[in-house]
Amino acid sequence: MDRIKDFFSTFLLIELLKGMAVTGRYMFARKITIQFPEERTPMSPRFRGLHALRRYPNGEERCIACKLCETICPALAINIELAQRDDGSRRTTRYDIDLTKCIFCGFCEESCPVDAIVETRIFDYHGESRGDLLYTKDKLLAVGDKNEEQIAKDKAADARYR
Amino acid sequence: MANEVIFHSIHLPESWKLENYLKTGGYDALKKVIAEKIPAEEIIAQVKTSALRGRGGAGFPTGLKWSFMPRQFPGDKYVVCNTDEGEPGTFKDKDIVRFNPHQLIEGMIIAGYTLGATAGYNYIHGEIFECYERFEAALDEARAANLLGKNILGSGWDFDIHAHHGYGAYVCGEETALLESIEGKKGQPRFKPPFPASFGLYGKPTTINNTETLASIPYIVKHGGQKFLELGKPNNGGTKIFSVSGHVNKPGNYEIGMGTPFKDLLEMAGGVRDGHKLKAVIPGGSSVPVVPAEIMMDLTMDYDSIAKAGSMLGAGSVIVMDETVCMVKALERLSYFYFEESCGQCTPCREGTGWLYRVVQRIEHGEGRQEDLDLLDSVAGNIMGRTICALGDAAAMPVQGMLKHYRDEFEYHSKHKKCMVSGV
Amino acid sequence: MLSSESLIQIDREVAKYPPNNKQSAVMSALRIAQIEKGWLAPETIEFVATYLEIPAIAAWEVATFYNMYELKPVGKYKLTVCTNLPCSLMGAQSVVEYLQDKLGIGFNETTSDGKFTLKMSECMGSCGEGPLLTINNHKMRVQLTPAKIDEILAGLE
Amino acid sequence: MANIEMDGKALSVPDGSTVIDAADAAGIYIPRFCYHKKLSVAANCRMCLVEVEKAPKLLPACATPVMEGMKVQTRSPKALAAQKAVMEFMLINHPLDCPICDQGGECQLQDLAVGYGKGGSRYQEEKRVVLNKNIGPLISTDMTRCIHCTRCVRFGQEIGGIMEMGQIGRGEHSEITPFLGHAVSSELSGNMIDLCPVGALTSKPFRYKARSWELKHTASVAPHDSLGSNIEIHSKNGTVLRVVPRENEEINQCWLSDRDRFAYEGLAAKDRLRRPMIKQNDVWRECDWQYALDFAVHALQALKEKHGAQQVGALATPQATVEELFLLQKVMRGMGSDNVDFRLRQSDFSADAGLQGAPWLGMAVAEVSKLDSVLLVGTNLRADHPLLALRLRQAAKHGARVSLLNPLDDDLFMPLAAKAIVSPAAMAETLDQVRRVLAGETVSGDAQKIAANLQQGESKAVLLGNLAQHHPQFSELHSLAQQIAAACGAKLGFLGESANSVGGYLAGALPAAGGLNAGAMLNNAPKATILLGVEPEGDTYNPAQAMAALRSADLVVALSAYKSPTLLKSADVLLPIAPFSETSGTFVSTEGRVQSFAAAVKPLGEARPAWKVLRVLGNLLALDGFDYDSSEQVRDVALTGAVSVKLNNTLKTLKPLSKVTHGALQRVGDVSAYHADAIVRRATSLQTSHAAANNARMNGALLSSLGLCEGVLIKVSQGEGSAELKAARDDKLPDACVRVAAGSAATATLGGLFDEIKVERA
Repeated sequence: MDRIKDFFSTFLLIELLKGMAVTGRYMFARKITIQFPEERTPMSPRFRGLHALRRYPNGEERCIACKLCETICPALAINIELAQRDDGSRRTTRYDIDLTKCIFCGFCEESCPVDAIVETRIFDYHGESRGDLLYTKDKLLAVGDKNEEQIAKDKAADARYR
Repeated sequence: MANEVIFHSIHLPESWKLENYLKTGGYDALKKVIAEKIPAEEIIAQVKTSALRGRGGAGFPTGLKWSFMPRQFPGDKYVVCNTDEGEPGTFKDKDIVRFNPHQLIEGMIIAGYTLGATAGYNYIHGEIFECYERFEAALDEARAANLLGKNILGSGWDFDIHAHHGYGAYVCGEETALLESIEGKKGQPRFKPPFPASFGLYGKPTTINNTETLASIPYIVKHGGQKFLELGKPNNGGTKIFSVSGHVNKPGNYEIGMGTPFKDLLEMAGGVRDGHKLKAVIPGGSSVPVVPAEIMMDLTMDYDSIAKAGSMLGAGSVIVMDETVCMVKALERLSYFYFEESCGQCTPCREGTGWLYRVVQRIEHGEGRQEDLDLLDSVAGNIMGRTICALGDAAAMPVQGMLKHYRDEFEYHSKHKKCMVSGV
Repeated sequence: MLSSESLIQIDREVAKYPPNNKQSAVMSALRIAQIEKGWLAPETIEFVATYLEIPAIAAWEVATFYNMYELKPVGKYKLTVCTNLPCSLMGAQSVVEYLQDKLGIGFNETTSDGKFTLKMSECMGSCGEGPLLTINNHKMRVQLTPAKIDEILAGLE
Repeated sequence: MANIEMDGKALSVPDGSTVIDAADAAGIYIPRFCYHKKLSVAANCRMCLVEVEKAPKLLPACATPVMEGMKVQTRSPKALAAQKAVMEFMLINHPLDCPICDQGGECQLQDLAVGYGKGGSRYQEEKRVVLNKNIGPLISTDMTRCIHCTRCVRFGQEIGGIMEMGQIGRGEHSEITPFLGHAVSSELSGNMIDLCPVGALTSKPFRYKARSWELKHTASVAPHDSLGSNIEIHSKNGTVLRVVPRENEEINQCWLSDRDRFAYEGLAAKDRLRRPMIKQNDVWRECDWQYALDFAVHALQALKEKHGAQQVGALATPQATVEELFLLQKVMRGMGSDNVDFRLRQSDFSADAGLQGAPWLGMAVAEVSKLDSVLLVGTNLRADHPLLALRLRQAAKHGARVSLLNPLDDDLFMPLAAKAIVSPAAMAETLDQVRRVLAGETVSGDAQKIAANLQQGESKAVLLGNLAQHHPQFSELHSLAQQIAAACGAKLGFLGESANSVGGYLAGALPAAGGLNAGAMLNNAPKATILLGVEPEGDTYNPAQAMAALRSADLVVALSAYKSPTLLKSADVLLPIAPFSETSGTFVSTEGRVQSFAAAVKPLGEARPAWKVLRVLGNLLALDGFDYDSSEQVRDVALTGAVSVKLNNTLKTLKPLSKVTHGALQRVGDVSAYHADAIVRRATSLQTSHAAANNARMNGALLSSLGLCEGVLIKVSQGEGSAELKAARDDKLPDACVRVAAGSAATATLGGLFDEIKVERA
């Protein structure tokens, strides 16, 4: 019985018409496609994209070289070297994140006692060579400097859940 | 019965002079001991009979303490007198040294004789330096009269006493801190055991007694323990000097029998200052819990009675407060005292006293929070019983006592940001 | 560093204690040094320590532990007022206010002529006679009233 | 033994032990901060409060002795509540700056806060801030973190022998500090870093270098003195970042001297030799191993052909491993020469013939703590043997009589029963007086007292220190000490100078058949000389002479970890070898303990372990028996049989006392502690500590008779060489003696350690 049913459905192009109906419906429905990169979808303040190192408003870098992020990093993507700066404070002399290793778990951000390392909303970064994806301290600070406003806003939005 | 044992000569001019002391029968007890060669066991037995309890605050039976001293232990042994009176409200020892130093010296010599000591030290509170000087002068008098030093009264027995002064540290009133201080160190209490009886001054067996305790000894030796006991009541033998300060008309020292009702003592001190009524009494110096007036008026002044009311007789230092006193402010001052005087050795006291003070201060200044009272109670409880010496307890007890009886005042402060008593 | 009179006094204090316990005299020695010098400079403390054959830090511990030692220069007369509870109940606060007004200084301050320093202290063990103060640690004046304070100050030259 | 019950477990513990001891033995952990097994009990942190049945209050486990039938609850609700309360108090004023604290990860407070702390603080007031103190180049302070456990204070009083830290002030205002402006000067100060349970005292050289958990730990043995202190080398990425003690009750207990702790900085010195170098036409150039070795081997063989095997010799540092010393002597003997030695600072070898074994401590290190009476002869004890000094201090505390016969009188921080401070020239004479007293004669003065002290007690020792061993009359001192020891029933011992002072003998790295000893070779070097880790300017008795001798040699092949300026002047081939941290090897300590260790990190650059270099050298020289695959194989051959039978301090023949003549002024040339060997000379932090300062010390009388005053620059000269130093006054020095410490660059131009010296105003 079923086979006869199938035969007629196919023969009378019923599936096709059904499909066309869907197509037709969406033809007149409101579009949800966006024009990336000019347009972007909404994002959570917790989005875990490209890393950044932040500074305090007075320009002092936040990172105190405590190495918790390096320690917690499950992918061993972070590499820190530290030394005492001339003013006696504890600072990194090297802070590298190998983005080819990073799994964007966000542990580094979570472990940071001074909110220095953060993951921004940026996900569309690229590099032309493998080395470009090794983010050094300067690069990370630059990302932070450029996006501080957004980072601060996101941190504030998420603060009460932390 | 008043001024029977120690202040018997206080009315005389220059009662502190040796000649005047001798006139009132001074050094008779010592002479008796030396002449009759009374055995040490006999003296200790008399002291035990007298039910004399340590007058410094803890109230430990003196006879028992003396019996702990390893008399036969070879080498140096010491008798130390504790005249380091720095507890707010306490000022009896000052008057003993000031008006009757020789009775103390006599008591110390007898103690030295009984305990087999080689030397005695009297540690005198630094702030009453004039008393230190007077005591040194009295020692010189006694030495000149061969009552002290080599071959005392021809007995062939050597014993000398020296004065050592404090210089502004309340905690040195604690006996082991006092020993440390005599050794020339910071007055930080030692952990016990070992007790001074086995490891005291310079690591040698040492007995430490309060000034009043030692000054009572000549009387006991002279008149027998039984007579002393009868001045007071059982287990609370003898007379006791009560130091009354605060809102009374005649603050001062009153030597009365143990077990005298508080009412009578207050009357002797001239009653609460005119036009005011009694609010509360701290019956044993600042370290003991406060007792509200209505409870206090029914108590007698002895160790057991006060203990039943949830406080302590301590050194018999009665601080009288009338209705104008804001308990928060009073506690703030006391908490500051303990914060300031903590020796800094052990953690709960070093950190806790500052914490208590700051919270009370906050409440007093109208910045108290709802949870502060529980916090205070909890912090005080956390200090209690966890420190090396009693200073931690001493800091915690006033807090807990005040919160117990006057919680409403504290709550009012926190809630209304002003004082319930003064209204500001 | 210290005068011979002071050293004689220190020796007398040392003699009070058993041999090899010179350290016991450190409190007296520091007091004697303070009387001579007015206050205890680190060098003074070090001198006393050397004199008593103890480590300098041990003497410094003592000097900082007991609060009648002055580790900074003070005026010619140091007035120390007890402000503890019994004294406060008996009017210490008004005494303090009177003194502060009269001298124009607060606690731990010295008058501009270097004559008076005002200090606050804890219990001096004389509560029955409060309010009270000490002059240069060793002279106590009791049952203070404004009139009596005037008299005391006038007597200090 | 007392039977107690703890947390329901029945325990039997020795009488007199404390509750915390019993708990530790039973594996029950009671939290603590102020308690330390080697320090007196303070009971001030109150963290170890436990509940004891029938006790009205909780008792501190550290201060409560066990009593028969005691029932202890360490984790009852009451005890836990107290421990948590104390932890809260501990933390209210602690800055909680763990992320920037070097102690983080190995911090007792941090660890216990996890167990006993709360997530948040109820303390909302301002926290206490305490200013940091500058206490010298070795210890960094963050005093706000201090929890006032007073371990550092007690360490000074009880272990270091001098109270340097104290707790000033009182109550909340109390702080731990040294006396105003003083740096901590103890040679054991680094132990305070270990003792500090928080991050208040941390290592300054290690400050902000790494996190504790990143470090690779390698067990090793300290090479800077002969004690064989057990250490742990902490390294990261092939760099040694710090050294900490490894507990060994029989040797260093839990302590470590500053020299052993901080010398590691010298391992990364700028002048480390990374590649082989050869000098051709007076120009140094780097080359590869093949070339350098070929060059060395050909030159050696050529010189041997030309001048005979007698003109080939080798000198080694006593800091070299047993394997290295063994292979070195094997190379020499393979080439037919007996000229090999490692006793570089010894000047009198005349007792060699009478030696019956390797001179050693004469007893186990642990026995030193239990001596009743001891005579120290010629030693700068605290500088040369810091931990032996500690043990003697412990002995002295328990009543041991320590006597000293010495040309210098630095405070040993222990009571001395008797001492004779005499010029080096008079040492043998004074020692002979002691001998004569013991033989029944009567003499006047200090010798009498020393002898009297030696006659008392059960367990006794006569110990000869470095100064005695370097002394020009060493064999006489040795003979006399032997007689004294025999006369009073004491053990005779030598405080070995360097890591392998005993091992060198066992490895046979000294002439056995009439070959040249170190003194001879450094006086007149063989035409072809091999140096193993030797820096002639600092390691020898007479540096000026040594350098001249080496410069006159035709070929000097130096195996060295450093490109030192003098080697560049005197050597022809420099072969980079690995210091102890980069090679496996063995040290035989002064008590005869054989301790092998593995490399902590890889050799720097192209440096190679010296035993491998010597093996290859043996192969290239076509010598037999150089087919070792591992240092263990070498060790097993080098140290066959029991070590104990090879140790012997007794001379077969005694050397009689000779009359000595000496010039107007004699040098007292102790070796400055922080210039004792090539590594420590390059440890920068130690070099800035006051102990490294170098000046010419003499007593006031000599100073004024020379018309000098303290602090002026003077010229001291010995023979051709001279040096400019500051004059310093030390009234404890004997007359006519000028103390100029050796080992540093400033005194490298001078002559013999105990020879005549001239002083004039610069």
